[in-house]
Amino acid sequence: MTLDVAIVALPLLGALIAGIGNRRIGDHAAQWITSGLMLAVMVISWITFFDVTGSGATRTTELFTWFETGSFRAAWAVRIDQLSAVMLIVVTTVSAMVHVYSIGYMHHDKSVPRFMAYLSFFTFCMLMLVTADNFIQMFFGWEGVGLSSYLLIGFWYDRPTANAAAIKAFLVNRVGDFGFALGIMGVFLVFNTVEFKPLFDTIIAGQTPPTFNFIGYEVDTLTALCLLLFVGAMGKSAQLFLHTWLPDAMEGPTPVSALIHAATMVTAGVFMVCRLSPMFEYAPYAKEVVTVVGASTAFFAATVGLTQNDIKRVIAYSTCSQLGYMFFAAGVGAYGAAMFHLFTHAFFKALLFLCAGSVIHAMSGEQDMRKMGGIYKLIPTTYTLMWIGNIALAGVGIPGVFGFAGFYSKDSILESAFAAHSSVGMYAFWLGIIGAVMTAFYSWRLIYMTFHNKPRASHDVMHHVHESPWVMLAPLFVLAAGAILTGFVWHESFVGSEMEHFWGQAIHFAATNEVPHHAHDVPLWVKLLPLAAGLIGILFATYAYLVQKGLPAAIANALKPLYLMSYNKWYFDELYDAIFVNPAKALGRFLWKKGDGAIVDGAVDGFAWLTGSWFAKRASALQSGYVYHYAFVMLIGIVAMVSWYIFAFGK
Amino acid sequence: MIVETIAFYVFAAVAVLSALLVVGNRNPVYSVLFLILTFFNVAALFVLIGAEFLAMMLVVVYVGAVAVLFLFVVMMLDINFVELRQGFVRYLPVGAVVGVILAAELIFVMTGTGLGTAAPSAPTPAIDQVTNTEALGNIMYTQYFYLFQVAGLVLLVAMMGAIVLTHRERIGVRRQRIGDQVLRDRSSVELTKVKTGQGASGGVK
Amino acid sequence: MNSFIDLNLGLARPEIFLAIAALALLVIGVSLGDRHTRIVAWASVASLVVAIVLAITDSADGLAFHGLFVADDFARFAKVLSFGAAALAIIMSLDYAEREGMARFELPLLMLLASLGMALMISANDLISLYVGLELQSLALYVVAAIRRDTVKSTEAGLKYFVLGALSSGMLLYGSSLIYGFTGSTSFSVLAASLSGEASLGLIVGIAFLCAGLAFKVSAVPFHMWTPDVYEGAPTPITAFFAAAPKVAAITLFARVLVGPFGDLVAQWQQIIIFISVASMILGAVAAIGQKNIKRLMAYSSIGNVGYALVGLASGTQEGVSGLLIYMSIYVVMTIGAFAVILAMRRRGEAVEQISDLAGLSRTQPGLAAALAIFMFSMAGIPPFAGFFGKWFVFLAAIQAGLNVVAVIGVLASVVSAFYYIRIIKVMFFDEPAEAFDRVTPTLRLVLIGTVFVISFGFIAGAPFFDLSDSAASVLFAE
Amino acid sequence: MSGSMPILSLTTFLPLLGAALILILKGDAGAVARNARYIALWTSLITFAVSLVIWFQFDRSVVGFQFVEKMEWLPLLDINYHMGIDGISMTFVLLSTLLTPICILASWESIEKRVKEYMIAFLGLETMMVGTFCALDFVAFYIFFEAVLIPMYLIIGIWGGPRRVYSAVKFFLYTLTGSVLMLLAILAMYTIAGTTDIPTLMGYSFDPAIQNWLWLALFASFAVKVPMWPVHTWLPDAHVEAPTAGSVILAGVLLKMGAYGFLRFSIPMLPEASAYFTPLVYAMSVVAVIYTSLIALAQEDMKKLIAYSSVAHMGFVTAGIFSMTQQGLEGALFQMLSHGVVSGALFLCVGVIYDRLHTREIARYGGLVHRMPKYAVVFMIFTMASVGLPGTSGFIGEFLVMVGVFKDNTWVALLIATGVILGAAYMLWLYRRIIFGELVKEDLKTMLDLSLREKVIFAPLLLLVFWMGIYPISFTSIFGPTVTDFIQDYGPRMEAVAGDPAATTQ
Amino acid sequence: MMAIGIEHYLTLSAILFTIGIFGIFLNRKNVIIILMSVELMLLSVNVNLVAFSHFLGDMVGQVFAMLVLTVAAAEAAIGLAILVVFFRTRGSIAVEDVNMMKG
Repeated sequence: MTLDVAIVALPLLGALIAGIGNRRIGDHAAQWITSGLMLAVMVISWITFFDVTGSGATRTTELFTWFETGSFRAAWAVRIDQLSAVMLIVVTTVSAMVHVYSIGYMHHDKSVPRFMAYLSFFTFCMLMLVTADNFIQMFFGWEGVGLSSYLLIGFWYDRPTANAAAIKAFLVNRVGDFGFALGIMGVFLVFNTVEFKPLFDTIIAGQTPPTFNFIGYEVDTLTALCLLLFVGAMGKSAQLFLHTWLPDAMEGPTPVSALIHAATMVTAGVFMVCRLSPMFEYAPYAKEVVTVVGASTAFFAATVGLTQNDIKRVIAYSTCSQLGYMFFAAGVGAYGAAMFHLFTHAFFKALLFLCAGSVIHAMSGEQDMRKMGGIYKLIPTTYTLMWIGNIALAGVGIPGVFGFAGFYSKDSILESAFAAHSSVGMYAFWLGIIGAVMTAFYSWRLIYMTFHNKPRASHDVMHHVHESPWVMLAPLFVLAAGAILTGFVWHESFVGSEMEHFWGQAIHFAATNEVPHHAHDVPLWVKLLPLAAGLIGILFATYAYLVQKGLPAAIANALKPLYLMSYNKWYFDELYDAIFVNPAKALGRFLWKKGDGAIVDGAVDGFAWLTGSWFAKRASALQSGYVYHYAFVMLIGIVAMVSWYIFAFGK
Repeated sequence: MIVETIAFYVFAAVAVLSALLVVGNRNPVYSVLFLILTFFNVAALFVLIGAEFLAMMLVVVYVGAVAVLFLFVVMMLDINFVELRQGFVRYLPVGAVVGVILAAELIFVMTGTGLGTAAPSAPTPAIDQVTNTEALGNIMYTQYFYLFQVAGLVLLVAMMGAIVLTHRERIGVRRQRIGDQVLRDRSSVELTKVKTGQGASGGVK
Repeated sequence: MNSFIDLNLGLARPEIFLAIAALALLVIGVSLGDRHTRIVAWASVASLVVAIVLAITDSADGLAFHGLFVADDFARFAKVLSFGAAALAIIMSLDYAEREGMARFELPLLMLLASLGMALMISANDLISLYVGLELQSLALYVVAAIRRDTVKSTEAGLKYFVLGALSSGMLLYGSSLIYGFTGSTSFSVLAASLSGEASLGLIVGIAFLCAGLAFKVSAVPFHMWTPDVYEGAPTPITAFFAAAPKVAAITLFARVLVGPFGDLVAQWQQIIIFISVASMILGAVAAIGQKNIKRLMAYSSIGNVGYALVGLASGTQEGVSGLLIYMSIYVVMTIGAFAVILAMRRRGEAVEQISDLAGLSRTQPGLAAALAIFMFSMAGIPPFAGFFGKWFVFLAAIQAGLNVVAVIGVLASVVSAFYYIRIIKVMFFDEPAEAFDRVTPTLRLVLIGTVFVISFGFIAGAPFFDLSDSAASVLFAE
Repeated sequence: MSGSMPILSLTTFLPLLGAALILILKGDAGAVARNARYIALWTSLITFAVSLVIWFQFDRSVVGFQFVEKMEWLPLLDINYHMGIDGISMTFVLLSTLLTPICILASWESIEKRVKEYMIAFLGLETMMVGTFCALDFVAFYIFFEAVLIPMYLIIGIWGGPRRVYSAVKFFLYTLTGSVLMLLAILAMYTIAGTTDIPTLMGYSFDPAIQNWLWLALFASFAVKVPMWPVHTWLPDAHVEAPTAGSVILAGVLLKMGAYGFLRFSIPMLPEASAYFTPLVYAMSVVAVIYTSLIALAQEDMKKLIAYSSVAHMGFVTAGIFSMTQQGLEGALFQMLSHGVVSGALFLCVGVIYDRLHTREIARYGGLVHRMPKYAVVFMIFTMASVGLPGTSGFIGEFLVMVGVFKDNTWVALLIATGVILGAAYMLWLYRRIIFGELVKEDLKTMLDLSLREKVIFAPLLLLVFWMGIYPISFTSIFGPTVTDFIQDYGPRMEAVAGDPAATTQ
Repeated sequence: MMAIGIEHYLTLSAILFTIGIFGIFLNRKNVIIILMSVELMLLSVNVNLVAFSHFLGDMVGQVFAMLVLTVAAAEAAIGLAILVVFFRTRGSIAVEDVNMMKG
C-alpha cells in the first residue's frame, strides 16, 4: 500500500528537506514544509485508522530486505494493524500539532530548520517503530527515537545542563536497549526468527521450547525473554529505576517535551508490551513483574510530582506516573486499557505540556512556578486549556454520562487491576488509587501556583505577559478536543463491548486471561473510587493553595524527611552517581593509569628496560676493554664446556 | 727402563717447575730464561720418545730464535717492570681455581681414555731402518708437501707483517744512494792532488 | 704416491693462482713503492675475480694434495662468497686508505693472502691443513688490524686480536691433538670413515676445544670478546673485511669439520653449537642496545648474526647447512653494504663513527639513509628484504630438526635486536639533521647500489641461489 | 575463473609503480611535493578503479577463491606466488583501495614536509595491505603482513606527533614480537604439511597435540595486530602520534589484518585448537570491550579515546569470529568493514580540527558547532555510527556479532553488550565536549568549516555508512556463502572438541 | 716404579697447558708474559702430538708438531711486532692500559 509507505516516508522527506536545506531554504519554508507534510500524514493516518479498525485486516508492505544472514532475516516493512493504527493516529496527530505549535513557539530561535528537521525525523523513527513487523526494525525505531530525543533535548547546545540531560537520556535508554537487544537475541536463539508473525504463530500454537540456557541457567523461555524485552520498555518509558532521564529531558524545548516525552516516545514501551501480548500472555511471572514495576512507578512518580517546583518537571513526573498506570494495566492483561490510556493520555498530556509551554512563552522563558502566579487573567485561553488538560488527567467525569478522556481510561485501568484478583493486582489497584489522589493534588497545585495568587515574577516579566499567537493556540484546541472527547467516543471500542472486534488479531489474549471481561463486573465502589480519589486531591489542593496558604509549608516542615525524599526524587540521581557513574569514571581512570599504564605498559617497558638497559649494561660492562678479562671469559667458556661433557658423558 | 723413568720424571719436574716460574716471576727477563729452560727439558723429553728431530728444532727454533726474540723485545722496550707486577695476587685465587679444575679435568680425560684405532697413514719406521729425521723428511716433502708450502706462505705473511708494522722510513736520515753518487755530475767537484803534509787548503786557488 | 699427478693440482687452481698472484704482486709492489698502491690493489681485486671465475668454472670434485685438500661444491660456494667479500673490502679500502694516509701496497696483499688462507680453510680436509690455513688467515688479519700503526686504536685492536687469537689457536691445537690422539688420524676422510655413534670422552673434549677455537674465529659467545674492540679499533674497511670474509670461511669450516668427520657424533657436538648459538643470539641482541659507536654496534650485530647462522648448523641437517650458507651469503652482502655506508660517514674529510652522527641523514643524503635503512630492516629480518629469507631458512631447519626452543629464543632475540636496528633508522629518519656528510665516492656508490639491489630484490629471483646452496650443502651429507 | 588480466597483481603492485614514479621526481622542492601529491592521488584512484572491477566481476554465488593467479617462485620449497580472493578477503581489498586515496587527500595540506617520502610510504603501504589480503601462500602473506611495518614505522616516526619515536618503536616491536612467533608457526606447519599453500593448508588436519602450540603462535601475532587486550597498549600510542592518515589506515585496515588472520589461518587450519581456545578468546574479547571502554571514558585526548574505542570494537570482532555462527562471523566481517570506515572517518574528523588548532586535547575545544555546523553534522553521523545506532553501518556488525555470540555463549553476549552502553557514553561525552557548549575560547572563534577537499573526503564515507547501514545485503551477500561454507567445513571439527551442539546451528 | 706410558706425557702436557692458562690470569698487566704463556700452551700441544705420534706409531703427529713449531714462530714474530708498535704509540705494554675501547 503506497499510502502506508507514505505515512512513514513523508516525515523522513520533511526531515531531509529541512535538514539538508537548512539555512538555504530558510525558516519559513522549513516550518511550513514539515508541518504541511505532517498534517498530510495525519490525515492519511486517520483514514488508515478507520480503514483498519473497520475492516480488521492486518497488512504488511515489505520494502526491501535489510538483514539476511542465515535465518536471521528482517525487512524494512510497514505493518498496519489495529495496534499500529492507534499508534499512528496518536503519533501523527500529536506530532502535527506540535509541528504547527512550534512555528509559533520557536520563531525566535536561530536554528528553526534544524528543529523542524529533528521533529520530523523523530516522527519518522516513531512511525518506523510502530509499523515494524520484526524486532530489528522496531529496534531501529527504538534507537532512532532515542537519537531524536537526544538531539532535541540537547537542542540548545549552549546549555551545559541540556547537554548533560541529552547524554543522560541517551545512556539510560541504552541501558534499556541493552535488555531489549538481549531479548531480541534470545528470541532469535529460541525461535530462530525475529519476525513477529512466525514468532507469534509459534507461541500461540504452543510450540515454545519450555526453557533455554541463559548465562548458565536453564530459564523459562518466555519469562526470561519477556523480562529482557521489558527492560527495554522500562528504559524507553521511564519506569522506576530507569526513569531518571525523563525529568532531566525537560531541558529540551517544550514542544519536544510534549511530543516525545509525553505523548509518543515514552509510550513506546507500553506499545511494545501490547505488541508482544502473545509473548507476555504466556509468561505470567513476567506480567507480574510488569505490574509491580508499573504500579510502583505510578506511585513513586506521583510522590515526587507533589513537591517539584519546575512546571515542566511536575508534568514530567506526572507522565512517568501515568506510564506506570499503563504498564500495570498491561501487566494484569488489560492491554486494551493500557492502549486506551496511552491514547487518551497522549492528547491531554501533550495539551498540558503545550499549555505549560504557552505559560513559559508568556513568562519570557521562566519555568519555576515559585516565580509565577496571578496571571490567569492575562492569558485566559491557556488557563482554560490547562484546566481541561488537568481534568482529563485527574479523570473527572460523571459516571454513566460523560467524562473527560482520563476518566474512562484510568477507571478502566484500575478496574482491570482490581479484576485481576491477584495480590499484584491489588497492589497495583491501591497504589493506583493513592496515585490518583496525588495526581489530582499536584495538578491543581500546578494551576494554583502558576495562575493564581499574587504575581511573584518581576515587574518586567509581568509587563510582557501575553497570550500566545493563534498558531500556538490552534493546536491546543485540537488537543483539547481530544482530551475532552476521545474517552467518551472510543471507550467502548478500546475497552468496552466492541473490544474484541476492535482489536482483532492485533492483541492476543490467552484463554486464561479473564481480566478484560471481569473488569466490567467490578463492585460499584471500585468504579467510583478513582473518581473520588481525584476529587479528594483537587479539594485538598484547593484548600492548601487557595484557602490555607501556609499549609503546604507546614506539612513540609512536619514531615521533613518525607518532604526531602520527595523533593530530591528519592535520591535516585545521587544513588546512581554513587553506584554507576562515578565508579565507572574512577574505574576507567584507574584502568588507564594503573592497568594500561602501570601493569601492561609497565610490564612491557619493564621488560624493555631489563633487556635494553639492565642486561645491556651488564653485557657492556663485561666488555671491560681488558684483554685478560676477555681471555678469562673464553677460558671460563671452555672449562664450562669441558665440564659439561665430562659430567654428561663421563660415565 | 729405570733410567728412562727417572729421566722422564726429572725432566718433567724441571719443565713444570720452570714453566711455573715463567708465569710467576717478577722479572720478564727471568721469565724468558725460564721459558728457555722449559724448552730444553721438553726437548729432552722428546729425545726420550724418539723424536730427535723435533727436539732439535725446539732448541734451535725456540731457544735460538723465539726466546731470543722475546729477550730482545723485553730489553728493547724500556719498561717499568715493578709497576707491571702490581695486582699480581688479586687474580691468583680465581686463576688457581679455574686452572686446577681444568687440569683435573684434562688429566681425568687423558688418563681415562684409550688411544685411537685408525690405521696410521704414515707409520713410524723402526729406528734401525731409518732415522727419525729421515722418516720425517720422507713424508714432509711428499705426502705433506702441501703443508710445507703453506707454512712457507705463513712465514711470508709473518715477515711482511713484521716489516709493515715496524719498519719505518726515517725522515732526515742520510742514506747512501750509490747510484746517485756514481752518476753525480763531475762539474760540481774539483779533484785536486794533495801533496803529503801540505793539506787540502793549500791547493785552493 | 709420490708422483706429481697424485697431487691433483688442478683442483686447487684458485688457490694456486692466488698464491702466485700474491707473490708476483709483492714483487711488483716492492718495486713500484707505496705511491702505486692503487695498481696493486686493483690487481689484487682482479686476482680475486679471476680466482672466483676459476672456482666457478671448475666443477670437478675430489681430493688434492694426498687428501689434505678437498674441492667440492660446498667449498666453491664458500670461496666465491669470501673472495667476493674480500674483493669488495679491498675496493672499499682504496679511498679510505688514501685519505687516512695508510695507503700501503702491503695492505691489499695481506688481504689477498688472508683470502688465500680462507680458501685453504674452506678446502681443508685434514686437521693440519685446517690449522695452517687458519693461521695463514689469522696472521694476515692480525697485521691488517694493526695496520694503522701510528694510532692507538688500531694497534690496540691488533694487540687484542692477536693475544686472544693466539690463545684460541692454542685451544684449537690442543683440541686437534686430542682428536688425533684419541682417533689415530688427522684426516677428515679417515675420521669420517672410522667414527661411529660412540665416542670416547677424550675425543669429545677434543671436539669441544676445536669448537672453541673455531667459535673464536666466527666470534660466537663466549669467544666473542675480541669482536667489539677489534671492530671499533681496526680501520673501517678492514672491519668490513673482518665482518664478512673470515666469518664465511670460519663458519663453513666449522660446518665442514662438524658435519664431515664428526657427522655421526652430531648428538654430542650439537649441544655445544646450540649453546654458543643461543648465547650469541642473546648477547648480540642485548649488548648492542647501549652502543653509541656504529662499528661497535655492527660488531654485536655480527655476533648475533653468527648466532643465527649457527642455528642452521645446530640442526645438523642438510637443510640446516644450506640455511647457514644462505644466511651467511645474505649476511655478507648486508654487512658489506652497511660498512659502505659507514665508510661514507665523513665530514670535511674526517671519518665519524658515532650513531648520533647519522642524525637526520634522510634529509641530507636520502639515498644513503635509504640504503642503510634497507640494510637495517634486512638485518632485523623484516621481509621482503633478503635478511628475512636467511632467518627463514635457518629457523626452518631448526624446526625441522626439532629445535623448537632454540627457534623461539632465536626469534625473540631477533625482536630485541630489531630494537637497535630500528633505532638507527630512527636516528636517520626521525631526528633533526646534523651536518651533512661529504659526497659519497664513486666506488662506494657502486658497492652500495649493488648491495641494495641484491638485498631489496633478491627475493624475486632467489630460487636459483637457494638451489645452489642446497646442492652445496648436500656435499657434506653425501655418504 | 579469472579473466585474462591478473587483476589482483595489478591492484597490488600498481601503487608501487606510482611510488617508483614519485621516487624519480627531481627538481625544486615545491614542484616535487606538488607532483608527488598528484601522482599519489592518481595512482591510488586508478588502483581503486581497478579494484572496482573486482567488485563487479566477483561471483557472489561461488564459494572458494576467485581471480586466482599462480606462479612458481621458490620451487625448491614448493612456495609459490599464489594470489586469489574469496568472500572473506574481497571486501578488505576494496576497503584498502578505497581508504588510500582518501588518506592521500587527507594528507594533502597537513603533510608539509617531506611529501615525496610520505607519498612513497603510503603507496608502498597500500601494496602491502592489498597483498596481505590477496596472498594465498603463507610466505607471501607473511611478507606482505610484515612489510607493512616498514612504511607504518616511518609514517608514525617521521610525520607523527611529539612522542612519535616512542610510539613508532613500540608499534614496531609489539607487532614484530607477535609476527616472529607466527613465523615459527608457519615454519612448523610447513615442516609438517610440506606446503605453505593456504588453500591446501586449510584442508589439512594437523595433529591435535601440536595444534595448540601452533595456534598460540599464530594467536600471538594476530592478537597483537587486532589488538586484543592485554596486548593493545601499542595502539593508543601509535594512533595518538601518527598523522591523521596514518591513524586512518591503522584503524581502517591494519587492525583488520589480525582478525583476517584468525579467519584465514587460525580457524581453518587449526579448528580443534581454535575450539579449545575459544573461551580464552571470549574472555579476552569481553575484557577488551569493557576494560577499554571504561578507559576511553577517562581519556583527555581525542585520538586516544577513539583508539581505545577501536580496541573495544575489535573485541566484538574477535568474539564474533570465535562464536563460529553464521551471524557471528558475518557480523564480525561486517563490523570490520564498518569499523574501517567509521573509525577511519572519526580519525579524519579529529584531523580536521587538528589541522586547524594543532592540538588533540579535548579540553581545548568546545562549542565548535557555532563555527563549524557542517563539521558538527558529519562528526555526529560518524559518532552515531560508532555508537552502533541502527541505520548506520555500526549497528549491523555489532548486532549480528551479539546475536551470533548469544547463540554460542549468553554470558559473553551479555557482557559485550555492556560495551554498547559504555560506547555511547564515551562517544557522546567526547562529542559534547568538542562540539557542544558555548564558544568561549578565542582561537576557536576563527575556525573555518569544512573545505571542499574535506567534504570530498567525507562524502564517500558518509555514503558508505548509510549504505552499509540500510542495505547491508550488498556486503553480506559477498561473504555470506563463504561463511556458510566455512562453518560447514570447520564447525563440526570444532564442535567435536568443544562438545557444544549450538555451534553449528544456523 | 712403573713404566712411562702415554698418560705420563699427557698429564705433563695438561699441566703445562694449565700453567699457560694460569699465566694469563696471573700476569694481567704484562703482555709479554701473556705471550710466553701462549708459547707454553703451544709447547704442551707439541708434547701431546709427539707423545701421541710415538705411542700410535704414526709420524703424522710429528709432522703436525713441526708445523706448530713453525707457525708458532711466525706468530711470535707478528705478536712481538704488534707489541712493538703498540708500545710506540702508547708508551706502555701494561695490559690494563689496553682499554681504549670497551663497552
